[in-house]
Amino acid sequence: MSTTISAVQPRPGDPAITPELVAEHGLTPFEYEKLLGLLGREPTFTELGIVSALWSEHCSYKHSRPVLKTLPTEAPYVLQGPGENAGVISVGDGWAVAFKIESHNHPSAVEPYQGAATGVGGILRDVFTMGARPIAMLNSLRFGSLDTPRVRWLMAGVVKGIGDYGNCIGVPTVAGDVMFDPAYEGNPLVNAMCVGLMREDELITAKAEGVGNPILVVGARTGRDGIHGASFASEDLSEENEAKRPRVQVGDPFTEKLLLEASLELIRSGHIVAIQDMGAAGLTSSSAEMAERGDVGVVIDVTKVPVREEGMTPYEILLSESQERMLVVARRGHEEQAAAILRKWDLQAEVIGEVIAEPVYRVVEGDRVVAEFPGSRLVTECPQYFPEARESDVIVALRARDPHAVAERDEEADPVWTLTQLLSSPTIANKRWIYRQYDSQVRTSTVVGPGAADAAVVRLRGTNKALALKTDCNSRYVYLDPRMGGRIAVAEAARNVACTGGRPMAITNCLNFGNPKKPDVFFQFREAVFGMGEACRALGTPVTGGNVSLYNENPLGAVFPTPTVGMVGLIENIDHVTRSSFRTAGDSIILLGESTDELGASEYLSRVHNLTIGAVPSVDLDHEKRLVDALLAAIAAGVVHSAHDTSEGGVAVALAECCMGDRDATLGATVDVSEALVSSDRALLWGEAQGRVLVSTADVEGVLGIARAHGIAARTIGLVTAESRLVIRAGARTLDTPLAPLADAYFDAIPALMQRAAMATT
Amino acid sequence: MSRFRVSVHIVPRKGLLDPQGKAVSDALHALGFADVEDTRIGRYIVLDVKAESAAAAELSVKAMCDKLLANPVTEDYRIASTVTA
Amino acid sequence: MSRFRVSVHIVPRKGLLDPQGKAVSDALHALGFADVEDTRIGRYIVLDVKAESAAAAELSVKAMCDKLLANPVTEDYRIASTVTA
Amino acid sequence: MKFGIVTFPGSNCDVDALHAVTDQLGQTAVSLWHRDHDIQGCDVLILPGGFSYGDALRAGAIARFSPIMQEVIAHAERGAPVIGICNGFQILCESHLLPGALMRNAEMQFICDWVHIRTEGKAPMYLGGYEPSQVLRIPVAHGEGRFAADESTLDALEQNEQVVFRYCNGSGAITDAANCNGAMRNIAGIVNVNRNVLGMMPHPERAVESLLGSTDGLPLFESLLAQVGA
Ligand SMILES: Nc1ncnc2c1ncn2[C@@H]1O[C@H](COP(=O)(O)OP(=O)(O)O)[C@@H](O)[C@H]1O
Ligand SMILES: [Mg+2]
Repeated sequence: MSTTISAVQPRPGDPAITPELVAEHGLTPFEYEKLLGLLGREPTFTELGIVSALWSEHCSYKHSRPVLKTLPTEAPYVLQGPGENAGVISVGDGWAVAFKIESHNHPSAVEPYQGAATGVGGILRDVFTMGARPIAMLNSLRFGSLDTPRVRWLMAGVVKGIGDYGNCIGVPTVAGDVMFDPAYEGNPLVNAMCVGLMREDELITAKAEGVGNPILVVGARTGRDGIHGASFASEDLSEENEAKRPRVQVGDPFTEKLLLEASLELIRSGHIVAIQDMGAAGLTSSSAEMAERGDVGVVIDVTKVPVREEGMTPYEILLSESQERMLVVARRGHEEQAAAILRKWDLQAEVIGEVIAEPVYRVVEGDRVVAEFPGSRLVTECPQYFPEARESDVIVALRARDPHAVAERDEEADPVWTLTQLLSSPTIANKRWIYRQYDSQVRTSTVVGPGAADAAVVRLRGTNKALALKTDCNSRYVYLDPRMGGRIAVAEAARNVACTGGRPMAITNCLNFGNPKKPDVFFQFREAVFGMGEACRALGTPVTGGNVSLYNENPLGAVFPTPTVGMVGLIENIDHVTRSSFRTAGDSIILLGESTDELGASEYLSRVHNLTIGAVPSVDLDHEKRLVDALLAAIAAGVVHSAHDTSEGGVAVALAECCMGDRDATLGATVDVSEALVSSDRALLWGEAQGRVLVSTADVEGVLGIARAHGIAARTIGLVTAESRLVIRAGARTLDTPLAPLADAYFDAIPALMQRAAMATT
Repeated sequence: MSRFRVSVHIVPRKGLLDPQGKAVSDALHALGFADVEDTRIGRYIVLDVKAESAAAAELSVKAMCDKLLANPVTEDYRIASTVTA
Repeated sequence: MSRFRVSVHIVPRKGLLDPQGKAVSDALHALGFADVEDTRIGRYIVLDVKAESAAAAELSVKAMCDKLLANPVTEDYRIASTVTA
Repeated sequence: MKFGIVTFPGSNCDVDALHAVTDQLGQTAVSLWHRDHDIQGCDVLILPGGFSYGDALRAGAIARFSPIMQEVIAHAERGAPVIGICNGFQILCESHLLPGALMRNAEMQFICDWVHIRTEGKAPMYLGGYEPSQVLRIPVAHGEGRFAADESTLDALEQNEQVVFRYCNGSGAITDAANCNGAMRNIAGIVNVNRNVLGMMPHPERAVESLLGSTDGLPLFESLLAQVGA
């Protein structure tokens, strides 16, 4: 490639760089000064676009990085920590697992179907560009109340979008979590996680290397998709222009499937040195990040990029977010071999630039240099902010309210009524309406799919091992107490994984918050991350990567702070896989951990009293660690028939769930959950005290002995019965009901609400 | 009130990727239809509506398109014909 | 050779269950469009074709329909319009 | 016995089928690329599930024209076994190797679930290992699986005992409630007149290991081994 160096010049037709234009690009005067200092001159329009993308929150983490740096990232088995497309851990026998979670909240709020679909597409690419074959997907969703037609439309579209994309590409969607609260009314959250498998020696990183190596763009053509709205400020928004610029990207899972197969083949072939997904800010961020990681210069000629439409400017080509594209650095002289692999998969590849020795990031349009930045500082020089953090008085006051002072409703005289309310709360109710639309079995390795256990289990073919996977975050806790909520998100995910027999190994996180420039939001962010860090250290689960999504708010307020945890656990022996529902009549039911008088922040208060108040249950991280160890020891000893942790809805809901593995629940339970030191019957039934797991067993002594050895309180609370009936004694109260009406409430709640959803017509 | 048959064309918005159209174009080429230069795939909806007049029927169908039938973010629609049914 | 834009309607054969049409009818009723009596949903395909004449373009599109675009077991097709593009 | 599993662009159950016949049945299998013209001496051809060509237009519509399909058709015409599962069934119908068509599920949603199907009809090559009217528990995963054909075709299929699987409830009753996708006459799988070409929407290759929840798909492949010879 000819690299005749000329001075950077504005293109004819470029708008003049005015303070307004700078502001429309989201740069503060301070940031603009910094840019002038970096360049030593005024930027061109193209350069302004590049910097606005790279210094955006999404790409630069400018408000979050200092806080994120406090998270633990290391363990002997971590092969790749944060900073790459995905984290990677070793699972032994030469196998490694790559995984990452990412948000697509804002696009999904505008166009739920395509927004969610392209979110899945993006996270898949992050994983297979590490050299790993995607083997499982998870999704974490937050919506407003399903009583609202718009929310039903959003959920229908999001679920269909996730399903259609994952189903088509042939990666099973095996688990997830979903919660409903009016706090998400205007801002749904759509987080998708992908898990991939590879041989350790197949790991490849997105690091541009080797002066003279060609840079290729591979996959779909570049269109005007998703280009930053601000950039069009200089043109008037005639109807013609409006049509030119779709604000949403359309996903094409078929092309992605070809890209997946071709990428893995390319990586194995040895003809390439690096590969990276073109995600947010497309060509710009992928090329700048690759250059920065490799500490080399790059030159790119935008005229070589295959485009979908005529007359695209360098600015548009650089910032387009068209989907299903990759940037590849090939080995010099191997271009033809690389191209042959791509041709086999009907994919287009074009050499658009090369790695150069000179430390610059240069974009040319034929002979003309349209953008040039010195060194790799473009990415690293981004300003960092340490915003003010102050807790909101409103939340302090909510937390201080005493839940026990909330008067009972008359109907609560019968605890069956309350239990039915909770089981039909969409946050607790069975999620089959969602996961039935996901192919959870393709690849024939899903040992435990959605709904059957606290986490999904995916076997590692050719070994005796399996992965346990789950996403989690009770954001009501995080709202009322971000530090505690952050800890619990990790602890609950670990518990879920351990309940299936998996040792918690590492997490990826997706931090969904409001506007960080608001002190109360930044307080939530900082405290939640600190809480997660504490829990990760205590449980020995480092953070290998993640994603930050800020500004999830509208004029009515921010979403609940939602630091979603994606946990990966390792099941050493496939025989240890444990499910949540009761298995055998006559088994004893043991409660591991202790109940408390805590009732604050509960689903009970929210569902029955419409209140989000009270102290969040406290979590003892040392106890959580011992609980996980005890559970794993008991499972390995073969004495555990089922395990299910108590979470939203407390012990009563957890017991009901253990009885309702499927619709025609046949096994019941008779238990007494009273505890000497707990005075509130409500807390006994519905309280969400942490660190508790319900285990069923035929070997009571076996389980109790192991619990004792780990310093975990354990008590036999009752029996699994052959009668399809649930009887719970809690202090002065007795709940006694046949299971059938509970099953109706639990299984029909979401379908009944969604029946009213407008049908997606595509 | 009379009965009108209103038909609507709904097509992916210009500039948006149309993966289906692309796959079909490629397939047509592979089948030897070399002269096909572009294929776009949309939906064709025929509604039978009771209304006072053809104009009223069209107005009502337009409202349906805005509310449900067409996706305002990704699709354009056009009423193709209205006849008494 | 000129360029023609040929558009085609492909509709589910009469008598076959059309769940999509029914679902849309139901949704329209739920939205308050009580006057909708029937909804049928098909495909609308627009092809840009190079050909000697409009008639030749149509002939070629008919061949495409027979071969690929319509399923003879479940669908009927009709050329809706042909214009120079 | 040698199995050939055809991979079209967008196929995604090809590897599952491969594992089923190699790991679980101990047979040899090769994967056949859709552009190939050589079926490498395979005895049985499987068109696997997935989304060939992204299901553009109609599921299976474009895959039908892949070069390998000429060989598949020739293989079928020789009376040799051809199995289409899910997307493979859709391709076989589009190719007219089997009658009928597979339309959008009545519920309009993709369905991934465990269902029950009941064996019937006459197809010793595939049903030899089952009892008559045996009820199988087996997964489905499709968005366009509603079998449809005109009445006379349906009547002929039944008279000729070409319907081999129907959706049923756990006790084997053919009910509307058990008809997961709204298929005409609850049809889940059929064979051609010569009974060597099988198409079915449920996934037998996902039901060959108790670890994954069912082995009810195994006898289908075992029947083949017994009938066609190992
Ligand atoms: N969005 C979703 N996608 C797939 N599976 C889901 C989704 N939401 C929930 N599930 C599944 O439903 C079951 C119950 O989930 P959840 O209510 O989060 O459990 P818990 O309260 O024990 O954490 C799990 O198996 C989970 O994987
Ligand atoms: Mg749980």
